[in-house]
Amino acid sequence: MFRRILIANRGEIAVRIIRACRELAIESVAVYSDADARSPHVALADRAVRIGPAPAVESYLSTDAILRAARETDAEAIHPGYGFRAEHDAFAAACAAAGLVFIGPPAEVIARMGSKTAARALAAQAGVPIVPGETPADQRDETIAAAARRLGVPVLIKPSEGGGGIGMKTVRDEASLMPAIAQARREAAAAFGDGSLYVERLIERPRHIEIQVLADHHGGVVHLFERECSLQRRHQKVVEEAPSPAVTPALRERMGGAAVALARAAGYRNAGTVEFLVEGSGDEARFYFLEMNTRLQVEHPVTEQTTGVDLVRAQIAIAAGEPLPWTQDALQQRGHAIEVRLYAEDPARHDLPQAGPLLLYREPSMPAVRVDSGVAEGGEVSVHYDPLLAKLIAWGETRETARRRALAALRSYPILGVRTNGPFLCALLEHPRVVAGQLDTGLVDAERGALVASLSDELPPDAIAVALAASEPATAAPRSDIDPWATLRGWRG
Amino acid sequence: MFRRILIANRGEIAVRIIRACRELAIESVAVYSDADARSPHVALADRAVRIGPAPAVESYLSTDAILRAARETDAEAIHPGYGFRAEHDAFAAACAAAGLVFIGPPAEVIARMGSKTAARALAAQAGVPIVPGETPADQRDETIAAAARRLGVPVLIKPSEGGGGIGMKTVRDEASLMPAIAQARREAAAAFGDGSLYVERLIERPRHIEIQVLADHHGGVVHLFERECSLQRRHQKVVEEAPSPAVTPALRERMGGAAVALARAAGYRNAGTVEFLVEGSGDEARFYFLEMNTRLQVEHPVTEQTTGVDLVRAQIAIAAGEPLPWTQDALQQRGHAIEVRLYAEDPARHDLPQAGPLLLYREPSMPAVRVDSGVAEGGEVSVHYDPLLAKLIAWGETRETARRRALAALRSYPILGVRTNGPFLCALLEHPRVVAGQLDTGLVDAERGALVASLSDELPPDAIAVALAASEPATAAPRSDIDPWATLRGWRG
Amino acid sequence: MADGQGSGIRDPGSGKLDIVLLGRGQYRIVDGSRQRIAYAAGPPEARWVFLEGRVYVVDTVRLPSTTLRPGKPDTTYVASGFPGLSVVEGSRTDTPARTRHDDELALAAPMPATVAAIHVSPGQEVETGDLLVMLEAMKMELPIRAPRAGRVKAIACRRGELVQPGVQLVELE
Amino acid sequence: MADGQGSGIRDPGSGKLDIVLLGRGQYRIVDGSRQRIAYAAGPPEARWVFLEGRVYVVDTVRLPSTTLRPGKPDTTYVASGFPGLSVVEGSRTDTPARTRHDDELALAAPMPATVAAIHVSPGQEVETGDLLVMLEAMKMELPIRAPRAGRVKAIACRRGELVQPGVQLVELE
Repeated sequence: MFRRILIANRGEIAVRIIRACRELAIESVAVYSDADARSPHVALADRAVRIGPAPAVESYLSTDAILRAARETDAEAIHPGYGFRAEHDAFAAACAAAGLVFIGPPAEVIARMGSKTAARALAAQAGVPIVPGETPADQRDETIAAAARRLGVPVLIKPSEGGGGIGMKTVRDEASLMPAIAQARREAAAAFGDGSLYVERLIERPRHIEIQVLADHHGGVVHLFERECSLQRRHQKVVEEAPSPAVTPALRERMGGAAVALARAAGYRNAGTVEFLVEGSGDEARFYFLEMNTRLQVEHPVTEQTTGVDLVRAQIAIAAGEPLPWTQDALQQRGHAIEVRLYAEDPARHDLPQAGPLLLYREPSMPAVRVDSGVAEGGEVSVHYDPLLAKLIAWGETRETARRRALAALRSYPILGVRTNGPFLCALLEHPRVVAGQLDTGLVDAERGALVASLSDELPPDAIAVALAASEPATAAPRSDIDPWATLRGWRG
Repeated sequence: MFRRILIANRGEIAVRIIRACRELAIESVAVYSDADARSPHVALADRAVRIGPAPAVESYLSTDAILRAARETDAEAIHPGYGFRAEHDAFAAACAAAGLVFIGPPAEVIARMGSKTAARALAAQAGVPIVPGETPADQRDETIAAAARRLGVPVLIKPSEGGGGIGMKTVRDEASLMPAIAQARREAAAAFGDGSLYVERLIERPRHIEIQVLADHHGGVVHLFERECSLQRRHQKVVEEAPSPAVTPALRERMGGAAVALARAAGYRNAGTVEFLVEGSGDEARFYFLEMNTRLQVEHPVTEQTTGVDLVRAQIAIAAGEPLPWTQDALQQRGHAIEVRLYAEDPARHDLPQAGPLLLYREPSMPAVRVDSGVAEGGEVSVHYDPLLAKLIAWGETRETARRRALAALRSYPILGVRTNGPFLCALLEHPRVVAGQLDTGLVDAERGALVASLSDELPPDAIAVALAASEPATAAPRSDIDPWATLRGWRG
Repeated sequence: MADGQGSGIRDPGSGKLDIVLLGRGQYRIVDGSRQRIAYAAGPPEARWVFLEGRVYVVDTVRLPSTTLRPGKPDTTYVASGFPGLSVVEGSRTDTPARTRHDDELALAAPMPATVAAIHVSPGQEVETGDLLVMLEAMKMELPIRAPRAGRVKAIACRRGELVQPGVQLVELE
Repeated sequence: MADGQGSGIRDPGSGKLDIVLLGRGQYRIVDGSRQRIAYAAGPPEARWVFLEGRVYVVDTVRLPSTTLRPGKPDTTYVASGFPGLSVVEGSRTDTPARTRHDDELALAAPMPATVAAIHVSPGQEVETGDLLVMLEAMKMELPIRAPRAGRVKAIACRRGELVQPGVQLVELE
């Protein structure tokens, strides 16, 4: 086992990995930019190394700075978390070249699965269903249109490069085809500097369901069942759960088998996720390969809470060369877990990311509720990075119990000083289709207007009364909005 | 299902039950004495009713005050928690007479199992092994000695009434018999006002292992496997775990079967625990009925974390007349859970209970760690009640993972202002016999001297430096030891 | 709205609302025998309040003159410790003290950001929700969308420009 | 004890200990590239410190005169912000600043309590750990045991009496 691991990340995932290291008696090394000098991940690690100024490109994205920190602290391995350099094959290769173990798959596997075309080809080879579609080599508008007509409307036109839903167009009749192609190309060129387009059959009201896999260095590959992540806003997941309300045992076995077959075909190692679009539900549902994420997912805790497997610990053990300790038959789902992602963003203003001080921040502590966070009261949410503050994961014997627990916990989770999507998540968890488990990837965007409207009541008298009580001079002493740093600048070392 | 439940308790267990009610959309009513007006259980409930002054006998033990509160708030059921009136048959009967559902077994079952003699007789009838012993009707010293000689040394002489280990004497040779009887009688008379003695065969270095049972009103009875509670100091449990390192599948089945047989013989309803002394380990171990606790146990979370069953929710559902939702076969243990009890007490001074302000109190928040607590920073630990502050429960795929997690969590759990057994628990969790799972009920008392000695180091320089840093005038603003109440007396309503 | 109606959490005839400080920023609202927990923090002109999963930002400096007035004891809720100050039950039509949702702000950058792309030209007609400008602050894309239908009057930023929060980027007419 | 030895958490040659306030009562101790988190609260004469699962009560009023002195930079650890004040590495023999464990106190009530039973008489010989007096504070039994072997000189309480903390209940000779 490793003696010391450097964590090339920040926020909640860095904290999560530090905790896993501590339990394994492995020393943890945090890295931080100037903007994060006082962040929880820096305080919690056994060592912390400054790697640059606030811009990620000069700190968390800088391979040089990270490898230098690893050398300085004599680290043996690097855990990349998710985001930043986690799916960057050149970073994995640089780690290997520097004699460091990259806790993830080999660089060539990252590269192959990172190319949509290569990943689709490999999936097709491995017998995994894919959504019919292509990136025409000849990129003239007429050729794109011809490809779309061959697939048959409705189709999806999207940039070959980039993501986040930008430039993606749905075409439901052939007459709209040419204008949609032109507009998609303009948006793709503006956003990504590349106007190449891809056409694909549109799966109507699909569910997003993914399979977690683990592969060791001894030929062992298992899957840890599914997570449903259909609740997305503009292609970003906000609520995830396991198991999926749409997946039957037979479908689970087929999807799990497909994911394992793909992982084997790819020569996969460590933890990875095979994402599928699912049409319909039950035994008859059809599923199509979407992409493979060659890293730990944000939503990994719902798998941990239902399978009992610690995925970060498993990643470290696999990277250290240990064989998987379970066969497929030994793994089981128990109960139901729901994760909600708490973002610093304003749902009333198109989810614009928010920055500001965490004047008050108290995590709920209750049975069967887990909070993975990377912030603390008195801290600052900066403009520099992803606005994810924390993830709240509720487990229950049934989906309904987990849902009620998540709601009860959100209502005991005050975050003041920056707007968050907490109130929106409460409203979403009470939406009749969410209650019933009738999910698809369009649900949040379709219902967001109604959900946001339900949040913009006038101020209740109780809130006014509390606001006034807090403002009385007599309460000055316990006020929590005083900046503790301001008073300390004189003496801090 | 009930619309409103009154919780006739305080502290962490009242908080636990309030949370269960909230998830079930049942209104919760807290009761409190003057000493608890600002306690977390009072703040968390939907309603709170003052039931009397600080002394428990005039508040939490007062059947009249509790029933009056239930009437005033229109509660339909009463959850007694543990302690106070939880095993008081007259209280259960008074609830029933007042038309309130008592969330627990019927009064006559509490009465029967509360009598050591009746419970032993019932166990024997049900085919459950008991430790050979008797309370001689003729209580003269000579008759007691004769009974002891019939059983054969080593024997245990103990008061028929009372508990907590007071007046209990171990006799290893017949010569010591008469002086031990005399001393036991003096101590029993002084402590309980009754000098009656009971003699019993001594089980050497036993383990304390108990079986959780649930029985509904429709003939359904299941067990939820075992908890090992051998780590006790002077007969009070401090660390509990599930499963027991000593229990094999065959032994588990025999013990579970015995517990279910006893519950059926007793006409048991709701949650209960059958305690056993276990001699040896593995398939060949022998177990003896000790007593049945007719209520929720302090250590119920280790069962919840390993079986996935919410015992408080199950108690409420059973009381509402619902049938058990599982068969015995559907229940399974997964992984390992360890609970440590955090008491306000000073291990260096014979565990004397401590009272004082919680100047600083921060609960750890990490995956697979649960904290059930009834206190908050700024609160006061009073002299009036049990000094249990909180329970920390760590789960892991293996016992060793759970143990390391419990340790990591205790090291991230600062409690300042009153001494607690936290440091002692850390030392105990690192004791070689605890690491190896070689437990018996004498371990803590035998090792306490060495464990306490390991804690009385001199002050490390880091602690001095932090103490001085905190005392600098520049840090006055963030000091947490200011009494927020003092500044508020002028305006609070 | 009759006494005891409204949010449905009040005892008829009580009329008294006690606010008790529990700990830093944590308050208990006691209304007869019923109660709930709330949290508050922030300066008087933007006091943040958390109440049962909802967040409100209250300007307590301007509040008393607009929404608070001495009330009759049988129809108002008196916050203890503020004698002479009563909170009148709000209604949908006469509540100037709203949380700060200002649609105009939707046309300004929410934080320091770079203009990644401009998707409209002066004179162009836009529908509610149309993408006008794409900003970028480090990893995040911040779309600026039309808060209402209209015609683009002017564009007040350039591609690549670093814009400051609160500065309007597009004018609609 | 050589520099860098001892607790085994220090970089040789560093010698500087930075204490950084993270939040209310929470501190980061930075020692070269290594670090740990500590918590502190309480008045100067009884400052509570939590460090890796251990709790210390430090009298910072009396501390400087007994355990702190200016140190040579290469052999001492300097807490930043306290120029001229250095913390000398302690050892088992020369550390007067101990946590407050006073065995004498073992013969006094730890809190207001009622005397439930007296188990010894004047003149009686007792062994370490023998039960002398049983106190009761509500539900709890508080045994007062002999902190050392000796002979009971006097008993300073009566059965049923309410005793105050700190008052010695039994005298041993």
